[in-house]
Amino acid sequence: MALVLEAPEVAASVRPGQFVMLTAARAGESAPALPRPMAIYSRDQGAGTVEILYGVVGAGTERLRSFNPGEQIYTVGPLGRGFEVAPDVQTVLLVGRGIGTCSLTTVAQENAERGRDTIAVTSARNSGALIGVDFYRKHGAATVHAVTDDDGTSAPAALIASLTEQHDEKPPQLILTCGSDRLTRLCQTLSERWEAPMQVSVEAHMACGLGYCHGCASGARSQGNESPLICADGPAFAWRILAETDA
Amino acid sequence: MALVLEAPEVAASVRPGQFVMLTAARAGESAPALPRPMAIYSRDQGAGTVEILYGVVGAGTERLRSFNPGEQIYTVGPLGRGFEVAPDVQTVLLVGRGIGTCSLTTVAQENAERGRDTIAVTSARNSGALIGVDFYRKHGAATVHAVTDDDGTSAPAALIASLTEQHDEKPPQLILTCGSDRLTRLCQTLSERWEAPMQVSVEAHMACGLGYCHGCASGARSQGNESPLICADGPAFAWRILAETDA
Amino acid sequence: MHSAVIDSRAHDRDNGTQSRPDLSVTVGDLVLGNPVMPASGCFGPELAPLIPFERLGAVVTKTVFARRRAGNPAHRLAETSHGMLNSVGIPSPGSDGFRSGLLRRYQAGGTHVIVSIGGLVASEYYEVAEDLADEDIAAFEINVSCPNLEQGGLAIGTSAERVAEVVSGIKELVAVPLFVKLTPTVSSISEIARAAQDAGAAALVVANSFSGLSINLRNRSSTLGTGAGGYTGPGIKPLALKLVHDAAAAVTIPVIGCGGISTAADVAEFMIAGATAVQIGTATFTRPTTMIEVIDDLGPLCEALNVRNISELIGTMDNRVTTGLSL
Amino acid sequence: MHSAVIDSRAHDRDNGTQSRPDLSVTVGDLVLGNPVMPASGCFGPELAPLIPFERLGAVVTKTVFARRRAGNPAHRLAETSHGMLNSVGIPSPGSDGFRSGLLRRYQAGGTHVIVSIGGLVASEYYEVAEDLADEDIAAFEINVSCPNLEQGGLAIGTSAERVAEVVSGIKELVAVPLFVKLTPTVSSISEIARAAQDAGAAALVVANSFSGLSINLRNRSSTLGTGAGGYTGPGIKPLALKLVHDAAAAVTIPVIGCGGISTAADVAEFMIAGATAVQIGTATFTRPTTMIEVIDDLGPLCEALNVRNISELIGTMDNRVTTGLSL
Ligand SMILES: Cc1cc2nc3c(=O)[nH]c(=O)nc-3n(C[C@H](O)[C@H](O)[C@H](O)COP(=O)(O)OP(=O)(O)OC[C@H]3O[C@@H](n4cnc5c(N)ncnc54)[C@H](O)[C@@H]3O)c2cc1C
Ligand SMILES: Cc1cc2nc3c(=O)[nH]c(=O)nc-3n(C[C@H](O)[C@H](O)[C@H](O)COP(=O)(O)OP(=O)(O)OC[C@H]3O[C@@H](n4cnc5c(N)ncnc54)[C@H](O)[C@@H]3O)c2cc1C
Ligand SMILES: Cc1cc2nc3c(=O)[nH]c(=O)nc-3n(C[C@H](O)[C@H](O)[C@H](O)COP(=O)(O)O)c2cc1C
Ligand SMILES: Cc1cc2nc3c(=O)[nH]c(=O)nc-3n(C[C@H](O)[C@H](O)[C@H](O)COP(=O)(O)O)c2cc1C
Ligand code: FES
Ligand code: FES
Repeated sequence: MALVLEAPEVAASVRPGQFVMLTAARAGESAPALPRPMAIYSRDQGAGTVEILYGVVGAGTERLRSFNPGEQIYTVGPLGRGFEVAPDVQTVLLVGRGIGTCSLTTVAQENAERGRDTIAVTSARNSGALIGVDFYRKHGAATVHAVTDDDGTSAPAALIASLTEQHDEKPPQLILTCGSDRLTRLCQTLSERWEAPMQVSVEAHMACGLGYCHGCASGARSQGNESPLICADGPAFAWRILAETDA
Repeated sequence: MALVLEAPEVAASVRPGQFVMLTAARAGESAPALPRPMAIYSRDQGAGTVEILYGVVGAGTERLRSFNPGEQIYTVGPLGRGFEVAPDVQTVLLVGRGIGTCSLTTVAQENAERGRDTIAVTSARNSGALIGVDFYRKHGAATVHAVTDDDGTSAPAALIASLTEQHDEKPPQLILTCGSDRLTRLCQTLSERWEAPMQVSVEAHMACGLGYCHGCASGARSQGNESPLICADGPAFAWRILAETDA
Repeated sequence: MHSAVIDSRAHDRDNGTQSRPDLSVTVGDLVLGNPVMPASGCFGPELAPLIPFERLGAVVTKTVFARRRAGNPAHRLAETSHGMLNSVGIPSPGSDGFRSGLLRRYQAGGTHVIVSIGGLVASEYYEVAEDLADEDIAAFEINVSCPNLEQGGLAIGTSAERVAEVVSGIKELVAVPLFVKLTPTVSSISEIARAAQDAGAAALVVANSFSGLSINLRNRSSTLGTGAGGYTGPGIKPLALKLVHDAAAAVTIPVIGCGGISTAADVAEFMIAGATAVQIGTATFTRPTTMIEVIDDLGPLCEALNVRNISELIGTMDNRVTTGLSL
Repeated sequence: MHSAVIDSRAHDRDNGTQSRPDLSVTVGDLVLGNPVMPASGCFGPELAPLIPFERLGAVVTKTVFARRRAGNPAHRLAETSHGMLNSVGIPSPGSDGFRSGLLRRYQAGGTHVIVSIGGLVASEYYEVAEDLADEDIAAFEINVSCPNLEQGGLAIGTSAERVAEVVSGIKELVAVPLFVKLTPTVSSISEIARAAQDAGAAALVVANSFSGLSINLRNRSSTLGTGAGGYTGPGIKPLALKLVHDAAAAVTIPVIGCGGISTAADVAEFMIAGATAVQIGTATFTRPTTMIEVIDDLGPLCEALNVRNISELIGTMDNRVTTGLSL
């Protein structure tokens, strides 16, 4: 499902990897109580719009689906810290799985604008569930690896083989991933192999999205210290930080 | 607002003054928690349908309005004890106010079927809110008094004057009323004047409509004895019973 | 009365599968065909035209007092956005009136009859229990949430000592198994649950309605005739589930869950939290056939949850903290 | 951070009427511009781009502990059909970290700052109160619902004696007015309310979140990392309203209502039940501008209810039984 929001301020200022909080309850309604964090799939600064893709999973997205064109939807954003692309990066590898790809697509959009190259991997259960293939192509991705469970191409061994074969010669300088623990581990392998830093966008249940409710942290990092807030310190993290946290 | 329900069993068996419980929550929903009692405005035994009229007041009727033609609505009925018309009654006076008129209209329908005469009073704030005028005429009412607050005709003094003037000569043998305490008192005066028994249909907040939740009773009648259950012992009561209860 | 349910849901279920999951559960000495029974006060023989009683795990009567009671003034019911409030006040025909009237109609239903009993003083509980002890009754459900006149109106159920006193008092007098329906508004349900068990309860029902209030802004009065009332329905489910979990963890006797249940998934949640069976109240008002629909849905749900016997769910809540790789 | 609220509701209200109802209320020595303030833990300086803080009656900080705390493992949040559950576990920067960081940002907001304080043992309450006593703070809100290590994890707020002890202990040490935020899961809120008043509380906040549970059927575990959590939001409104009514009837100090409030009508209900002011928690998550919208709606609501000063509503609930002629 897709929502195109007329949101000029968001479209103008959103950085790749940031998100918005969408309130699925209409004015006057009190349920669903919590707004839903949603990545920006694409933005059109000229038109002042941003596009959100979502899969219908539970009460929140079920409700989102009921919104009609022209209706107002309570939206706060852009929020969070997005991906950081150092000035000297020329090629970025994007590795997304399922709906997680939505956090990566605006990186390709920005790459195109800034003359950087994109290598994209989009993975899904089957070809019908693949997200972003056309979008990546349209936004100038040098290579798009569309892999699925159905044809076996998404299996880590197969995928790593084809990625190393194609890109070992001229590897990317940055790896960004979202949507799958298995792919995160695969990216870690590639990150070590290519000595390319890696960033991961992670999900968490959120209430405020702004950093005051402390609902999105995963607990303690070290004695008495709270782990990072996914909404405000992330959702994009350098892999190193994550690894420390995962204790 | 009107709802026409395809409900052959209800249409075949409902007696004037009975009601149904309509569940405004759709299957799988838990709110509104309580079903709503609704009078049968008219029935068409041939078509197997009954018609319900309602005013949008709160959450329940707000929700009823959202049902679309063809949708199923959870309905239990017919319920309660309706009006009792003794065999020797030839003329019935029906006195309804606002939506309360909906409890009386099927009496006129039955009167027409059984060759009894109907005198109808329908009262409302203004002419736009009047209910049943055409219905009563169509179902052979001898006289239809349509009275409103706007033109002053609904004022008890004015109404009693015009009713006694027109019907003192050949008064009705039964008076049925619903929808207004003021009209109930007016009917009481007429009942005494004409020595015609009187029945009132009363409302109460209901949960079961069947007689087991005891939610619709008004409290104690005499020491230790519960007052009648509106849903099962009524909603139509002989005026005498009500007067006793009102302690 | 003729009753027509204009809704296909209750009727066109698939009941023709081969080896269906076993829905039976055991509460003390009682074997129930399935874990679903009505909550006291939210059910009556008047439902017979709509519900095949023999399909229910058991039926539970409205609370019976020794003496006749008229109940509270109107309004006795109010809807809230997430449930309802009631201040019915437990009108009762008294034990004599109950025995000769309603009890016979419950007994005709073809399933276990659990009789809820109450009292305004401890001795009234003993009286009603003795009055009905020789009847064909599967269990007494002791409603300890009645306002107690000896305690300034506070329910017996708010004190472990008084619960123990009333339960053991009844136990001395009658041989009928005793279920104790606990009061939810307490600081520690575990303490009261243990007290009831130690006093001889065969099972616990957790819990009763919660004390709530709603106000009509126009006349600045309670929407109920008596001020506050019992809050029930979906809004209390998370509260009741927590109480069930805590009570079940505190005792070895079976716990019957009650509060906000309206679906088969709710039943599974309560059983996983520790309940052996459940009671459904408010949801029967919303749709009188709810209990039957829930029972129909339990089989497929067991299959989806991979259990052959529904009793395999009881008390299997896993409290391990789940942390994934991505934090 | 750039924030865009794409919803006209918060902006295009009519604010240009002539003699508007007076929304101010007095809580102890504190005069609030209007009765609306955030609930602890459901608000932060991070909201500044979305909410003009100076329009709030006051701001309330998340509970501060004397020492740094990390909080609970994930998941810390779960939605229910009528509200939410949280087990955030009150992470805290400790009083030093708070003073040098968050406190300054709250103080920049231009309205009263109420600092919520907590502790795992009684002495921690004393410590944090003393640490912050010299700051420019309108009041301390004592959160007595923290699990107390000296009482086997049971909250201080469940015992009148322990509440009295902690409140009078703090009172001896600091001059800052003390609000006491009561725990809802008690048999008699009146008793605890009186104990807090007698120990020197300037006002009460009624109440905190309710203990609740929800279960994920797929893995049979709590939807929260720690098992049970605090149930908040619209589903608890009838419960909180009843507690406010009872607490206000038991004391002479002001009561601040809290629990499930999301509209101006809710505010009026709580004030009629006895509250002098209110706190809004979960509804701020649903729509961050809720408090401002509610404040905007209070004027017109006062007019509809025929009061010139909103304080005329306080404690005016009419408990007379309403019986009409037709029964
Ligand atoms: C930074 C970020 C970006 C996201 N971007 C997208 C996107 O572009 N498209 C999309 O479809 N989804 C996205 N999600 C997940 C989205 O917020 C929903 O939670 C998810 O779609 C679940 O659907 P639901 O709300 O209908 O589920 P429900 O069952 O209604 O959710 C119940 C509760 O669990 C929480 N929850 C459930 N699943 C998740 C999850 N995976 N992540 C976080 N919270 C969850 C919900 O927020 C809610 O509080 C994103 C999440 C985060 C944190
Ligand atoms: C026997 C009987 C017949 C009725 N027939 C009709 C009819 O034909 N058309 C019609 O529009 N209404 C009828 N009503 C009233 C109807 O049941 C609704 O309660 C009323 O329309 C209020 O609307 P609501 O449910 O949207 O109000 P809400 O504000 O949603 O109601 C809240 C609660 O109050 C109860 N309640 C509110 N007003 C009344 C009332 N006047 N009577 C009983 N309960 C009430 C509701 O049942 C519900 O429990 C009848 C009531 C009874 C008892
Ligand atoms: C109208 C009504 C009447 C009730 N009467 C009784 C009663 O007589 N005895 C009792 O123990 N509980 C009584 N209850 C409480 C229910 O048995 C049940 O504990 C409560 O409603 C919670 O379950 P629910 O959320 O499924 O309704 C009554 C509840 C309602 C709504
Ligand atoms: C995420 C979250 C965090 C909370 N943190 C605190 C806290 O630190 N201290 C406290 O006293 N109450 C805390 N509360 C409880 C709220 O202050 C409030 O009492 C409760 O949410 C009920 O109000 P509501 O229904 O308007 O949310 C918290 C509630 C939530 C939902
Ligand atoms: S979602 Fe509230 S702090 Fe992150
Ligand atoms: S509505 Fe249940 S007894 Fe009348």
